Amino acid sequence: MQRVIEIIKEKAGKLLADGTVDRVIGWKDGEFFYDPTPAVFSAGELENLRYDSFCGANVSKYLIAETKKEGKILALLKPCDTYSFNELVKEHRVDRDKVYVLGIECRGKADINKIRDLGIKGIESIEELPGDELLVHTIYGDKTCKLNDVLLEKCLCCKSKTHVASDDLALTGEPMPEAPKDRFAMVAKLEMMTPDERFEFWRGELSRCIRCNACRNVCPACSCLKCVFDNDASGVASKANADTFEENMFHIIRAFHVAGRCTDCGECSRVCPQHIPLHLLNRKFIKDINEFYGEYQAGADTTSRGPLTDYTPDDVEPSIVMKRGGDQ
Amino acid sequence: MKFSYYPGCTLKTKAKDLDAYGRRAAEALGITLEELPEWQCCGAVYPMAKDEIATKLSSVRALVSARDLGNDLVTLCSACHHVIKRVNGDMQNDENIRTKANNYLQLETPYAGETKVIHYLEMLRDVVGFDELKKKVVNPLKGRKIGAYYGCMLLRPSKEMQFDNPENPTIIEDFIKAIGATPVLYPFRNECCGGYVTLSKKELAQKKADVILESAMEQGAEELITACPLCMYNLDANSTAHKLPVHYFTELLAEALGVK
Amino acid sequence: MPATEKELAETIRRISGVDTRKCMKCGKCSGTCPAFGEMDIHPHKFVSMVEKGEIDELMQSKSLWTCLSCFACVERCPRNVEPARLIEAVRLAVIRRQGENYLKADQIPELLDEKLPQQAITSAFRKYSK
Amino acid sequence: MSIEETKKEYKPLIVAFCCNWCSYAGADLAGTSRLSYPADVKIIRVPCSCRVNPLFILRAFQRGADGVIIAGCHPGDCHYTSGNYYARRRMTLLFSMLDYLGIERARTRVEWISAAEGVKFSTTMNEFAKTIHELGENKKLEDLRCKELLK
Amino acid sequence: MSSLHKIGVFVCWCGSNIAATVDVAAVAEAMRAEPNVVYATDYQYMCSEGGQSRIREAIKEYGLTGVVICSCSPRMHEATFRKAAQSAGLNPYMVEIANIREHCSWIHKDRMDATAKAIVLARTALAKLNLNQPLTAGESNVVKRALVIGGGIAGIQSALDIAEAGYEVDIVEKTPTIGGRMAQLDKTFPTLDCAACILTPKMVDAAQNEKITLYTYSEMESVSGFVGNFTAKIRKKARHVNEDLCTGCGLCQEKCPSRKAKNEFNMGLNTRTAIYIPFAQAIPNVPVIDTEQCIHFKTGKCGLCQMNCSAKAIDFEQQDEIIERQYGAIVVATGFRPISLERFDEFGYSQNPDVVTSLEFERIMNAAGPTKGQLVRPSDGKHPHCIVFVQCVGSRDTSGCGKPYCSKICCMYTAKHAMLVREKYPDVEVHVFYIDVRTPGKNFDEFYRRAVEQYDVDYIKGMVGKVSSHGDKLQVQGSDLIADKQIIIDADMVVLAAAIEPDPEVRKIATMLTASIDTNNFLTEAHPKLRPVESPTAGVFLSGVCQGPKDIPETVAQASAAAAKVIGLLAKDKLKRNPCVAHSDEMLCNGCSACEKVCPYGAISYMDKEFRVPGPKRTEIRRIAVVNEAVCQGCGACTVTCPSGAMDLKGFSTKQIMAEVDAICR
Repeated sequence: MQRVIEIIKEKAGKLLADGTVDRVIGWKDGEFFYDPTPAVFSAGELENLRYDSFCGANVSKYLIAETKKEGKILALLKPCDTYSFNELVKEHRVDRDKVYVLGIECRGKADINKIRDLGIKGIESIEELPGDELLVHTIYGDKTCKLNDVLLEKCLCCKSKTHVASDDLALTGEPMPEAPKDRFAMVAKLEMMTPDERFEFWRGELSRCIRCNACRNVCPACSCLKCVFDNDASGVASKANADTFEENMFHIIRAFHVAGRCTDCGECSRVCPQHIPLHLLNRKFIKDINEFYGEYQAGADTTSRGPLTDYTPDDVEPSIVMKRGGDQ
Repeated sequence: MKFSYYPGCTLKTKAKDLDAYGRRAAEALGITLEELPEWQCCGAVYPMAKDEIATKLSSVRALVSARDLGNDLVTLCSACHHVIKRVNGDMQNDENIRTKANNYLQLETPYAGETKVIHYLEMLRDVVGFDELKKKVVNPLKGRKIGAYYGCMLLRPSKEMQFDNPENPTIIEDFIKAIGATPVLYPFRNECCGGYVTLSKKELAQKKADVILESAMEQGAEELITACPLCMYNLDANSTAHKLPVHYFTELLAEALGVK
Repeated sequence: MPATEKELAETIRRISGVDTRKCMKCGKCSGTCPAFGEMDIHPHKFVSMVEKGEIDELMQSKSLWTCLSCFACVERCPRNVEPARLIEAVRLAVIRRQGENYLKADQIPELLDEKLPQQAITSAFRKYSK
Repeated sequence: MSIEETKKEYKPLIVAFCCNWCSYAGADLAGTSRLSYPADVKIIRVPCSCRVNPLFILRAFQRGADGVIIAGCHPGDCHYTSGNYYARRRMTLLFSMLDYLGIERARTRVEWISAAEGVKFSTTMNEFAKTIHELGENKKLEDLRCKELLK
Repeated sequence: MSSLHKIGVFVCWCGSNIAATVDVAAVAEAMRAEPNVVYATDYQYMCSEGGQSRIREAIKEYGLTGVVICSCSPRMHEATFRKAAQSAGLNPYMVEIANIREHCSWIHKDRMDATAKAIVLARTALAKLNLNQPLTAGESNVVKRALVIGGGIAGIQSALDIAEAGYEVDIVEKTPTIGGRMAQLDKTFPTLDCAACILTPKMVDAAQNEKITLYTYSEMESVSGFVGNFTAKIRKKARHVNEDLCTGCGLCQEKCPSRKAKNEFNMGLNTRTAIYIPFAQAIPNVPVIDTEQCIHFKTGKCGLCQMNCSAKAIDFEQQDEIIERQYGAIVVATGFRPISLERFDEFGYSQNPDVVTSLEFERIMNAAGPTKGQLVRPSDGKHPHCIVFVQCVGSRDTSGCGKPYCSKICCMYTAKHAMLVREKYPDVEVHVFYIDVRTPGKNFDEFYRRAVEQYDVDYIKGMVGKVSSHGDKLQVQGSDLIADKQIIIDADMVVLAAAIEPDPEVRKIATMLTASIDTNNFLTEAHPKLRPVESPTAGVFLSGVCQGPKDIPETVAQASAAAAKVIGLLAKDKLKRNPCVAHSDEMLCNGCSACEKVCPYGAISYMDKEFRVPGPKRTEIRRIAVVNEAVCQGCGACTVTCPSGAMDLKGFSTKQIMAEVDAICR
């Protein structure tokens, strides 16, 4: 059977050759073998294109800048990336006509930290074996592990194996791995805690924030030309956290600004160097939105109104917050 | 279709007919009525006072038992229906009663009015459908002029009972049409027969029953049907001047379905 | 010590759950009541007397034992006042007192006849005895 | 007792955002009707409850507010037809998030108060001030630098 | 904070209203110490001419760039102080009010607390003012034409008055004729003059007035725009009769074989043809084809009307027409209808034809009605000997079946009916059940008393519990509260005074106009006492029962009042716009469309604009939001939905509100 990367290269090659597109956005090697970075390729550069279990990065945000340029670009989008893509199209941030979407197969992406957590030390490189197994070359010899045991947090709760936007697909036809776990389990667990316990939890997490802005930079919904937190005129500009309050402020407002638009792609948590589970903020909004206003998946289409730019006369009252959960 | 079924005390004794015909007819219509295990008397009157909790518990037990079986609950006697339906409403809407009743009962899963309570007639209308019923009639009661006697318990208070238009109900008339007979409308079909004072103020009950019978006869009814044993008693045994045959509606239903 | 009339009125309002102030004195309850002729204090007046706190007189009233609990007044009241609930509350205030049962067990046998359904007995006891 | 002295007992700081058309007028009516509520409540006039940005609420807490209440026209009565509907969604989600972060839920509140509801305005503010008084000082969402400035 | 500001603070005593609780001198003193404040004073009545002149003088003397007034609510005197500032050469939007009366002195008792709070409020106003920008209210033109929605007596009167002042008016009426409910009435209280005699001349006036255009059989499709500049789309439904050709001869009606449709004008008491003129004096006197009844439309056959029409006016092919027009002002006069009685079956309305509503009774009594004015029972055409009237059917009803309000007109028309019956038919016994008889109005109580004293109408204080048929009689069971009795009357007819409710169409129209509506579907006035004929939405005025229950004289008075307001508006050539509108910073805008989605006015549109960018390409095209300042009403919904903060609201900017928050929390 053909591997996905071969199918992708074959299709990309053809599209470049026949002039449908003039460049391709995908991944190339990064500084370490486990952090391939998004990159744009022209015809003849495709040998550097890489796609494997470490290509978790979502390239859709790069299309904002790419579609400002001349010509058409081939975007390699995993199923979850297509949701972000749709949302960007809906918000007029990406010009759909300038993108050829190749929906590519995804079997879940690996988290290097989880491989390390398995006790595998001195990792030098990793190879993919059939049956979703990883062969890890270490300085102590070769080890294997199951891809399923080392999935990224976002892949544990994979929302779909289907591409919601695509012009063509690159699939091997091999059956897809098992369905995800309940993505709201942790949110629900937090909700069950006492307010003081929750406060301690978040204090512990958010106080680690170093305001590197990685979450903001990677987030496909955080695509403002200039963020309010960078805008001196906004009255809330701040570059670094000088007080615990600002960590709260930044993350609450950031989550609020993407509420109803966040596709739950999980990139914020993936890139956080401090391992703050930022996705739990976004998922709280998603869970509340689903409960209060009906199920809504941002990016499922390019036309529906987001829940915060919509209403019904019978919406729940804010006092519902007082009624839910246990006593204070 | 399967339902939990609450017959009530009187249907086990003086009103055996109401029960027996009801069961036979249901069977003929392909409906399984499963009698609730260990049901208790509903108390026969709905306790209106907000501080009456214990008197509501037997109804709550029946409701819980139906919930645990995963069934809707069908009742047949008007009084039982009235009591159980309203107690269920309290369990849904009155926090004080709900909390206290649950405290008494110490259930594994607290009860908050989840069971749907429907009267046999509602089952005929909403589950079977009168059109369907009509198709299953083998012995249409042609030419019989029947007055429907609703009484109070099924209809009022309409906000809680949600049974039919309380002032101009049609469900029993529709039923009469379905079994092939002719319904006779008369204005006193939803007036009280004096039920609750039958024992203590016999003459008052008699007076009320007579007014109803008079009204029905004037409009040309030749017989009456009812769903309530107490109404049956008042209209039949307790009336003085005017005599009209009074039947339980299930009897005519069984007759029409050929299972009497 | 027996409750004062004022305390009684408070109890009646509490256990009935009725806000008598909503009554606009239209008299539809009395226009509706099928037992009107048998009552000494008619439904509209009953409501008004609870409002004024004249409970002692109501506790002596024949109306307590002639109300049919048919809910016609409840159904037709344009103000949701529910007179039947008030009557029941006063009736309870009477029979909850020691020795004040309206119907006593030894009275029953003479009242029975062969066809009388037991719900008549049960309900009479529920309504008139504690 | 001087103004300085009275400051020593705990006086909560409550910021009320009132929409111009209903709730601000409701507050005026409370005034005209002499319906009192604690002086701890300070009102900011906004055109509509939908003008209230979560940033304002967080800013108030940052600067030492102990409670924030947003008052607008009743749903269906918005002067701008739909502003309060958007505000309702935004505030529901924001309050839920603050609760999720462990902030006391009772510190934030939304009330719909019409221009005719002077009584409701005063009752609401009395109740809210009482709640905040019982909750005590806002410690979870404060900015210590701002507190320092106060001293 | 701009240090160029020179700000004056003026603290008003409002007599003792403020000064009794707030130490006004202390407030001025405290403000004097604030940065940028160059002048602070207190005065007894700032709103008086003396107070205003102090403001003007201080502006000139100290070269003030902004003014804080600590006084009553800005809803009271903001406009006054802005004008004063403007007359001294200051931009009116450089004035901020600290509300130290309604929000302070009137609600606090402790002088210390109140003074401390007043100082905070003053500082808050100052903090905002420091960030104020001078704003200039733009101007917009006023279209010199008014739209009246509803062609009943309210709409007709408003239109006539507006036309009288020389302005063009269009009336949109959904039924085939103007005239409304009043046309259905027989006599009018308390004078008993015939409704048609006083109404039809007005209908003719409206039709003949060259300034008035009638759109009958027409409905509102949409309204956009704002005061002075509304754009309305009107759907002129196909009548299938050419209005220009039709002579109103009525031959088509005579020939029409389809005669089973319920006659709406006669409240369904008789039938009409498929092609019909609602009543003899209808205006326009042009029939309309009811396509649901017409045999031609149902089967393609017939066409008798067309064959018989010598004017060739019948046009089966006619289509709905959409008319789009600009208006400066809109009057809503959508009227009322009696409520449905389906939830009052105890009165037997649906079960017995001899139980009728008062409006049906009106038609029965009318000489042009279904019985030619003969008082007979609908069931058997027999003359009744006993009639029972029941008042308050569904009015003052909080049970959920009816309406919580008093319908206001029923007491009087019931007295009228009772009196008319007794006068024309002295043999008829008349009883009226009432809860209260409410007759405030000139000659109203006298009228009611005449019914009792002169015409022997039996008024019974009590309510009917049940109406049941008993032989060919109606047994009316009710209470007589004065006698403390339950009574039974064997009547031949029962007349129910059904509550009235706003025409249900009004909800749709209110939504179109963004005019507010109360829980009973009555339109809300801008102020219940002082602005009773204006809607809170500028440029929309209220006429008749759409605002609340009214009788004819009140309706006409209100209609003229609304017309006066319209005339006042149309007389202006230009209107000042609210300058506190949204504005998008194009350098920050992402073009994401979120603001457009939440804007209730459609004031935001998008454009592609070329921007200079660093790098070799030098420019790029970006999609940016643009606010139409003439349409924006300044709610601010867009400002919060905008994640980048590009969208802001003038006069209530993010920074200003933040500064207020900071000042309060200082």
